[in-house]
Amino acid sequence: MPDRYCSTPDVLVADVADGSSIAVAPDYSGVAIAATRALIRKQARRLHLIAVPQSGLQADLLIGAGCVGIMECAGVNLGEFGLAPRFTDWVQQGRLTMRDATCPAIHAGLQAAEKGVPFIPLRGILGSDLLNERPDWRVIDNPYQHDDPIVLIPAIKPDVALFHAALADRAGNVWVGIRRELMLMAHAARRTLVTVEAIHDGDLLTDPTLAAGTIPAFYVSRICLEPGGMRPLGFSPAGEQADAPMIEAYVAAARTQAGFDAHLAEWLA
Amino acid sequence: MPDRYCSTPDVLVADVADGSSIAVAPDYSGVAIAATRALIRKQARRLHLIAVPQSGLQADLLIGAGCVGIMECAGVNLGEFGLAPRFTDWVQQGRLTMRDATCPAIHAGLQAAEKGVPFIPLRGILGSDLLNERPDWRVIDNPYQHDDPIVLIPAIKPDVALFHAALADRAGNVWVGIRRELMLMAHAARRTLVTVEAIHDGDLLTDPTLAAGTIPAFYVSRICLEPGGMRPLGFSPAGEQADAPMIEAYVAAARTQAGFDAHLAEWLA
Amino acid sequence: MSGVDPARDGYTTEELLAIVMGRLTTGLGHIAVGALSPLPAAAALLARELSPRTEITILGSPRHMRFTDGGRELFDCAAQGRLDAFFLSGGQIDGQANINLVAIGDYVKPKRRFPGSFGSAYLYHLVPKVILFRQEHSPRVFVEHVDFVSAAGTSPRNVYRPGGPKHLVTEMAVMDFDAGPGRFRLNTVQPGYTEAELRKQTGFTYALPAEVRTTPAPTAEELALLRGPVREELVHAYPKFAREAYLAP
Amino acid sequence: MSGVDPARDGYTTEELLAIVMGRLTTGLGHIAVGALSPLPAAAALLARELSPRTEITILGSPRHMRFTDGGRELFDCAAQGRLDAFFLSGGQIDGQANINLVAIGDYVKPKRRFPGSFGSAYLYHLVPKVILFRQEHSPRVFVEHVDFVSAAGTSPRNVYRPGGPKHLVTEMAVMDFDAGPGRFRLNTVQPGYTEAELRKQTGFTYALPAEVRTTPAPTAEELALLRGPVREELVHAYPKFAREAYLAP
Repeated sequence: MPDRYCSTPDVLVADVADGSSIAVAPDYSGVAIAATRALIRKQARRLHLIAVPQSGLQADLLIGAGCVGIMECAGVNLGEFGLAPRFTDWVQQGRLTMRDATCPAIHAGLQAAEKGVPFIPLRGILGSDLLNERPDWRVIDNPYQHDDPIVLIPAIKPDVALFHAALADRAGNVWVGIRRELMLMAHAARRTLVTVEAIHDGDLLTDPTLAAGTIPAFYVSRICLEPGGMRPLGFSPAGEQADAPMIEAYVAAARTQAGFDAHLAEWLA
Repeated sequence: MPDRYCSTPDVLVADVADGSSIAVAPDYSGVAIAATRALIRKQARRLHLIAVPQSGLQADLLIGAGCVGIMECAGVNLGEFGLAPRFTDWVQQGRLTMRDATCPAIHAGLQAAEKGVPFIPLRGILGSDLLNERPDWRVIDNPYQHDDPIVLIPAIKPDVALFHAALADRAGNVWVGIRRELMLMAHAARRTLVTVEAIHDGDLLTDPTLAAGTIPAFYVSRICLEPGGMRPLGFSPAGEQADAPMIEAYVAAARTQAGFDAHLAEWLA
Repeated sequence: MSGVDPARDGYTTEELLAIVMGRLTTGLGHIAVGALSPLPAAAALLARELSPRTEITILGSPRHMRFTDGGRELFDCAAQGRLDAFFLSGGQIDGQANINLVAIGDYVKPKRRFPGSFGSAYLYHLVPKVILFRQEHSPRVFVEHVDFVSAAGTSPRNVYRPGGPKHLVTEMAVMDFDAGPGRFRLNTVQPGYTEAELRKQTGFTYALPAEVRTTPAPTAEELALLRGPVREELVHAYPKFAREAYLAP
Repeated sequence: MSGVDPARDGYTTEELLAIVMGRLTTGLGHIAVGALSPLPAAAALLARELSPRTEITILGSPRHMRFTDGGRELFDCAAQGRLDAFFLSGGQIDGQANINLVAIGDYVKPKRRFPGSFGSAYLYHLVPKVILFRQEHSPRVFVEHVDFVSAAGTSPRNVYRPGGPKHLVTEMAVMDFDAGPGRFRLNTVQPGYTEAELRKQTGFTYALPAEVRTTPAPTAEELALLRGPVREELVHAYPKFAREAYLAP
């Protein structure tokens, strides 16, 4: 295998510097939980976590473990399992710098980075207090129409895109299927780190059906084969359901920081 | 089959009104030549042809047949077969209103329409005489950086997107594989008309590999099963090569308008 | 949550709310439902049963998503005008239909933090028929002014806004929103409630119709659809909810 | 076009040009070639043979395209800084490295219409190493000022421009472009030509090196690669060209 393959998630994230901005996937897409554990193990600090556009367990784990300095997102919760306890607690204690967004603004910011342009305009948003908290979102007059204010979203260029995908081939191409937000993240980010369920024999790009859902290798920095790398979250391409008892146990434990710490220690062991 | 299926390319394009803007695919993608013949047969007039981002035989046929009023493109030629003779002649006679562009500007304009925003900024272009001929391309100061001029490209929202694709299923989903410019066209256009090589049994969207290259039916207005609908151009998803002798015969005939007219009459018969 | 309300005649509050929202969206072209919205999802599924040409999208349910262009496609779709209805909720909702999904108290160190605005700040402006839904009807939720405007109920005239709030559905009432005066007007009170009770539980003032009517009870057909095909589909989107909380057995 | 030039020692002009451009791009990360550019494509394939970590993209050749995001991806890639070299040509090229791919004469009713600007107006600004290539070296092509600027050779200081022209390769010369003064400087004359002949065929003035040298002739290794693996690959991208016009048999 070429040298972009890593033996463990710990090697995969070894170079992620404190203070890096990291784009991560939403729970319905490809969340790299095993790699998240590796970030916690290496005691990453002051991460600027960018949820694309929302996060759940992954953000809650990183926040509770003290890895996150800035949380940029359209929302954080645990889906059917309710509020994200550490996120909620840390924000309420004023321990987390929030950069609240709305879903399409995060997609648009990444698209601006993908296109190498400084901003992309977006409809809506006007009148929202989000504009007060996001001085980087500017309101200009649409040059194409008289008296038509419109919001500009600046490019979001993450240092790292981190996600879990179904397949990679030996050349380093990564198959994400319809989960195109993962491709967008890879296009926009400086470096892309991926855990995968399985290795595909052959070239993903020479099969015309697989190619349609493939991120070409030249966007991908490192890959780690890590089957189940999304557990306890579900992974729909693999038909895997979320491990509900495990998430419920997490929610119960993480109600307090002490409970979270104990749960995490056990989980990392 | 549901009612979006048409029996012939003539039915497919029957509703295309004179003066419509029509986005068409480049020769390396999915060019609907059979449907182009149908447009010529119905004597379409004053079309605003938008090449995404360039065109070849299709534009030359429509121009020579008198169907085109405005030609918006980054370029028109016949690839390895040289200049597009009717395009060249009509422009040199001042009979065609040109709206010259550069490839990424056409993609960006369609992306702006896809996002429902009035414009998208684009790097480059400054200093090009294209800006003189495109008053709709505005130069503004980047609000995020002092003294940084940048070009704005307004949204391109075609009345019609017209192309040829490999597969459609009975629900009206259309598979385009890696030819995502076709998907972009469908997202951006008001109506989308498609000819396809073959009908796929089953639902393209329930197969996770095929879904990754599929345009969902709700973007697709009409479909016509027309195997070889791209001939004499090649169609790489079907492994079909361009019919070189036929194109060479076209080039030879179309050197003059009279030669073109005779060739066309024979070809339409 | 799952029992038949004794004040009602053979249906639960959840069933009533799903049916009311289904009625409000029947006949539309494309109805989308955000993640974590089981009752709106049931409503959309019901609307599809009642008007088979209706397309529905339920975020987070692979079976009910026809998107192939990543997370942005729903939002692009809305801006293209290809989405007719969406459901939004709020930790707080005020009399001008502003919704708060962010926080109570100070933004930087709030008394209470909610998950976040998600797509609300955008979809509220672009989807023609937005239905506000919050089951709990209390002065804690329905306030005079929200602490944080995630998405604004109304906009100045010069703001491009093809969409906006049209109705509010709660366990106590169905209201209509009139963007002109920027104010809710009572449509019906839910069976079992009076307008006086409603007023007490609502922290903002609203306009009254000439005569206060009660929401028509679910029909046998509506209930049969909800308990049959809708429930069967909902299991794919909300297994936990459909199992534990949704309907009378 | 396909014979061995009698003035040259066992190689064709086409082979020389492909090898010269291959040398100029060897060792780069990602070289892209537009459609209808068989000699630049041969050059990129040669550069990959000489530096195996080099990625190449040949537009229009499915075998040499690793893109999966549609026609826009090449351009997005360039703006992301993931493209190191590209080749451009022109119906006219002037002394400030402006290129004209649109028309000679009036824009609305030109004396001669070319196909169009394609990606030039954009890639010329964003790709660090743009190599201008035009086989024909005549005053008809190399003019003092182009009639229409498809893409500008230089930009004012305040214009964001990580890329631009670096070299010009023709059948008569290899020139370097110096963005400072905005002027070409002769690097080498091609074997068989003198600087005096070159000057007569060039409609703009250019700077001269201290000593006028001749381009080193292709090595045996370069020719072997070009005639072996490069030719084999090129057939996939340019069947007609590789068959009819490319190399000595």
